[in-house]
Amino acid sequence: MHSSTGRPVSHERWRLAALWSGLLAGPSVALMLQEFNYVMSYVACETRQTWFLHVATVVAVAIVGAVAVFAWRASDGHPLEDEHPTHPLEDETRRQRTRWMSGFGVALSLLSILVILSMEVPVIVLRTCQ
Amino acid sequence: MSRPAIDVSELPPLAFGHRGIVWWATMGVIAIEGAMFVLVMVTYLYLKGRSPHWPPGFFPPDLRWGTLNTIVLLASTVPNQFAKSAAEKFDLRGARFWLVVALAFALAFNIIRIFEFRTLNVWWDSNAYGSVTWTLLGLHTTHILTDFIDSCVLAGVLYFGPVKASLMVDLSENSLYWYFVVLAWLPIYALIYWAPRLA
Amino acid sequence: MSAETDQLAATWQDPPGLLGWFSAVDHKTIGIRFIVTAFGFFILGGLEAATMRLQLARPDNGLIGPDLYNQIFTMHGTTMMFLFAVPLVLAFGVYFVPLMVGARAMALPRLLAFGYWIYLFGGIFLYVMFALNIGPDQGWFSYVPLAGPEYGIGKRADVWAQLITFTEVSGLIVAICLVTTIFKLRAPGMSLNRIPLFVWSELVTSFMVIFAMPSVMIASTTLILDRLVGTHFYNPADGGDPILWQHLFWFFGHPEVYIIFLPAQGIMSMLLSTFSHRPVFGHQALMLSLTATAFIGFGVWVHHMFATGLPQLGISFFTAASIMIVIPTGVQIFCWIATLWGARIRYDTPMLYALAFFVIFIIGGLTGVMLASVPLDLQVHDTFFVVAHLHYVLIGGSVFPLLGGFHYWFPKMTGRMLSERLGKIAFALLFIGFNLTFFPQHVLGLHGMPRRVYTYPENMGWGTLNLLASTGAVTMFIALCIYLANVIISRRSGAIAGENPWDAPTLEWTTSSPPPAYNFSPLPTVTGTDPVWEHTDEVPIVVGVASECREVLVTHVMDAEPDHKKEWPEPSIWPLWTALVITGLFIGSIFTPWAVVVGAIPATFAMVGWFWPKRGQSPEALIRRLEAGDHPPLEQVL
Amino acid sequence: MGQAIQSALNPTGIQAARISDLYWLMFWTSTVVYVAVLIALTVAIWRGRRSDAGEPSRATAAKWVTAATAISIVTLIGLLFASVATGRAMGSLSTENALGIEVVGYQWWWSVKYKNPTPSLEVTTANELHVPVGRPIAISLKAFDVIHSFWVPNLHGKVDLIPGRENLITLQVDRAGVYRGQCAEYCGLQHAHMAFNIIAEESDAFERWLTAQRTPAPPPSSPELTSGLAVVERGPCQMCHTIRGTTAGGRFGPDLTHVATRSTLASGTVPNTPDALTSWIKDPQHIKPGTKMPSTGLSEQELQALVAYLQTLK
Repeated sequence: MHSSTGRPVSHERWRLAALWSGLLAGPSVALMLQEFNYVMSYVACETRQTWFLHVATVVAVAIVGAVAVFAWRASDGHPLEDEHPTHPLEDETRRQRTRWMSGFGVALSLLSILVILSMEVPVIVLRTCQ
Repeated sequence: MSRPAIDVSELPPLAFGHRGIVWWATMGVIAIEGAMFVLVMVTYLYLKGRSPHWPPGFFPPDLRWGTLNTIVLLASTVPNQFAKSAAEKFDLRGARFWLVVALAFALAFNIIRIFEFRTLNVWWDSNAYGSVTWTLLGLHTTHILTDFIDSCVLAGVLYFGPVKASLMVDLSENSLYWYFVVLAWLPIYALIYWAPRLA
Repeated sequence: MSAETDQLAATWQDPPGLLGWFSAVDHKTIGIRFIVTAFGFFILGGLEAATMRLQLARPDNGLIGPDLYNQIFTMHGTTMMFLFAVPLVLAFGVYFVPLMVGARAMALPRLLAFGYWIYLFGGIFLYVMFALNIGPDQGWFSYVPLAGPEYGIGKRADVWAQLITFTEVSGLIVAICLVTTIFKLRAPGMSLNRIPLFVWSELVTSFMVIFAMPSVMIASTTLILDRLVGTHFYNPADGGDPILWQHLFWFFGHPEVYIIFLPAQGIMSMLLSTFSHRPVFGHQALMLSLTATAFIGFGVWVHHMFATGLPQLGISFFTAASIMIVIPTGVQIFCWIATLWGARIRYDTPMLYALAFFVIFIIGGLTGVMLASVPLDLQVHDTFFVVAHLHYVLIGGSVFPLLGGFHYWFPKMTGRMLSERLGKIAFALLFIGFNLTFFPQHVLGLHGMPRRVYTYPENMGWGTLNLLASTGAVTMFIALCIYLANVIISRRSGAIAGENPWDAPTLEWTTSSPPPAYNFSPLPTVTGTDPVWEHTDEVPIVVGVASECREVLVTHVMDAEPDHKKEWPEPSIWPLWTALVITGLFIGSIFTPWAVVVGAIPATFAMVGWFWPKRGQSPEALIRRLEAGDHPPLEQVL
Repeated sequence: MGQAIQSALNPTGIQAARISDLYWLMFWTSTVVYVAVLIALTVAIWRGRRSDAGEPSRATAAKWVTAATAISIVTLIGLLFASVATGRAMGSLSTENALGIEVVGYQWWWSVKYKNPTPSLEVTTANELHVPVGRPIAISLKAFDVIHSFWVPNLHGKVDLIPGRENLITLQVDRAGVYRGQCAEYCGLQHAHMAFNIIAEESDAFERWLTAQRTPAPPPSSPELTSGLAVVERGPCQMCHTIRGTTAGGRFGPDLTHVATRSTLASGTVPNTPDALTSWIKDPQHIKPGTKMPSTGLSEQELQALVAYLQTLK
């Protein structure tokens, strides 16, 4: 399936992936980090070390940050022309929706980064076994 | 009638995959059941984490039947795939043939499952390890049985009617659900059969 | 046009007669049933609350003994959570989502009908058991081992566990129907970004249901297994752990709060926008807030378990998430204030409920921050402070908007307006009564009064504030009676509403009140978030959907371009039969595990009856047709 | 609120004081936020009454919403820090030289054991803790049947007693006095009547008390008291209760060796007076419906002798 603009479909797939991961990845990573931290807090107490918790935070921020950039960049470029043109307003609709998803992804990722960083606070302040 | 209009009279009456309604309903069920599988698996790991020995005081389940069943289940995806693509090509003859083959696999799987239960080497009321192992296997069996019955009904309709072309969508999504049950089995298999050995 | 609407009405109407009544699949019919049933349980739960408040009105009171009191507070919590709040927030979705997205019907209508029957039967089952003095008495949270085989005597805990199964099955089904409807049946042009906020809130709520409720299903199932067949999930003597229960329960239990809360936020946006007659400020920010809350809502459950002695570092991650979840809620409130800024507001009753939200809910939100803190929670956890907090959140944050929403949508559902006079009296009494009831409970909790006590000694000095709270409860009760009277009176003799009595912006107000069985004719398209306010005449309509059979336009997920037209299921009695059989299975399984095996046989038959096609052609005929190429071209279908 | 002997807002120990400080910080922050939001709402509505007030531009509104959000984020992170820092401070109470006590929760009473490396010096009592002022106390918490929660608001937050687990609460009393605690986790029928007292006294008074508790029950000194003891030893009492120095060694009910020194009966349900004791033994189900203590069906004479004997257990 090729679009009439000649833009390869694979590019379009990437854009879709970027937009959807913007919607889903940030908070999912934050939640996964939380479960990881929770489980590893037992290890932290046993070994009296917390470096892996810091590393996890950095990795999580990096992933979500990358997703944010990814989503941000998906907002530019022109949408595909419709395969079944039935609606005169569809082009504008698509453009708006793409921008919206992109902005949504960026904002949600930023909020997720905030949540991730907030979970660093106890690691810094608390002792390993309390 | 001066308002502009979008004429949809030429649109097709059905669609496969994520364009269709049935696909979304199936995905909804898969999400729910998937969450349940994950939660029972987490429960397994939680209880394992609280026990100094695993399995506590029992031999691990015998590998033989479980592994055989894993192979049967993986092999069953082949007839399911044929059934799915036949359905999507509106090849009703092919679809029902492959559905019956898939059913044969499912039946074999269910029979072997009985042996699996018998070689778990623990009862559900022995201790928490037994409870969660039985529940995990039981939950998966329920899904296999449900989908088996579901497929039987579908086969019955395909052979005895009345039928409509939209049935092909149901058939296609039925295979999708089967893939889910197969995929879900792999981590469950790893937990039931290998977690007690590696611990 | 008229011939077409007649035809449409004939096609889409639920069948007549008693059998027809039981076969109904119209989402509006089912929605009303859900709403009425949920309010019915609200009355029962309210009566239970009133009884508790009477018992606590003075110290050492002997009105009801501990056994009945414990059953009543368990019934109150269980009823309000599982039989009132969740069904009601989803019920509004069932009725209004298809209308707000401009669809002709709801997706999976028979499944929806089944979901209703299961909910109804589950609720009846609980109350019959309660009447037989087998009502659950271990709290709506059912902690083991108190609810376990050793200490949960009789069948009481089993009744609770099976009620959970009923309501979760129902909730999950409705969630699937809503998600599918919202993703696939939106009017052309309603791309994701133009989804009305109430619909969006129902969407994220449905996803929360899908991922949260399995947890309590697993919890209640394993509980019943422990009780019935001797498994040891929660028995510490044999490798089980009572804390496991708390994890599973609260992994559901806290998202549950947001399941109740988020749709009410959707209603808030609708109300504020309509009565200030402006598009809501920050549509995207509000969607974002709903979504973020739904996600983070899955990362806060351990804050119910701070006192269990888990390591402080581990539980503090949940403090962090519980505090951060305030941000999206804050953004919502700021956007709403910006919406109201300088607007010409009409103070009709629904708007009063919306404004009361700010006054009440924000207190609940702020005490929520306190509860998120581990040290502070250790003091106030399981005290009346928490009782106050949760009622400020759930009543202020959810029930007030829901009651306002009911006021707002009543004309759409019935064609008649509710009385403004009675409505405002009820509102004022409810507002005063609510604060009178629950504000003192903050103080009581800080001064050491624990929850779930059936009485307290006089020398503790808790008497005055408790009496005040009980007075407030009576006031609330009177207020709700007036509200109910208003509904009954106005249903018969209220002013005729017309299509759009509030001049509201969303699609449900473009069809008649009450809407016809087919919802819209012609089917609408949209170009923005507030279609009524956006030059309706230039926006195209949809033509070419059949009126002589149940044909529904299915659209794409993201931009809602028309995709195909699917034939919709006819009304059917089979969902009812299936629900009856499954009800028998669930109830029987309390007494013997064999009920599951035996019950599975009629259940299978019922489902075969349900799914077996009633019309069509013989397989051989279809094969001939298909081989002759008489099917939609493949490139259109795939 | 009475004498505030069960109040989180009247802290008399360092742990409760820290929590109380955090509470007031959050309380005042919340008050400011609440007032600010309601003022903003009022102004928003008020402006609509003026005819010249139009809709603010999207940009202006967005600016204000962003600013409010930023302030919220900063405030919330500040509160998060305050909360976690309080948690850290509370964990810093040293348990060296701490008094070790073990509390076991039963439906619906508390067993209290003063630990000692020498088993014969251990002391078991019920529903009443005596503690020295100014010395850390480490209480290990266990449950016999269902989950309970140990809570003395004047001294600390609550910690659960969970079957199959052992929890620890460390606290310190800084002001002598009698404080009341109560089970805070719903534990069945008589959850409402599962209270206890903590009596904080200077350390020499505490040591005197502890020494006295170590002695076995005094032998009966009159025929009536002897028959009272006989009721204990031959009747149903000894199946559940222990009285050190007698043959009564039951484990399911409170230790009664020094029951007469305690101020309440039935876990804080009634004051410990001879009359209350009599009616409690006669018909416990009337005073505390559902209690595990059965009605014993003693004759009036036996009852009198028993109560007289129990009064001597000082």
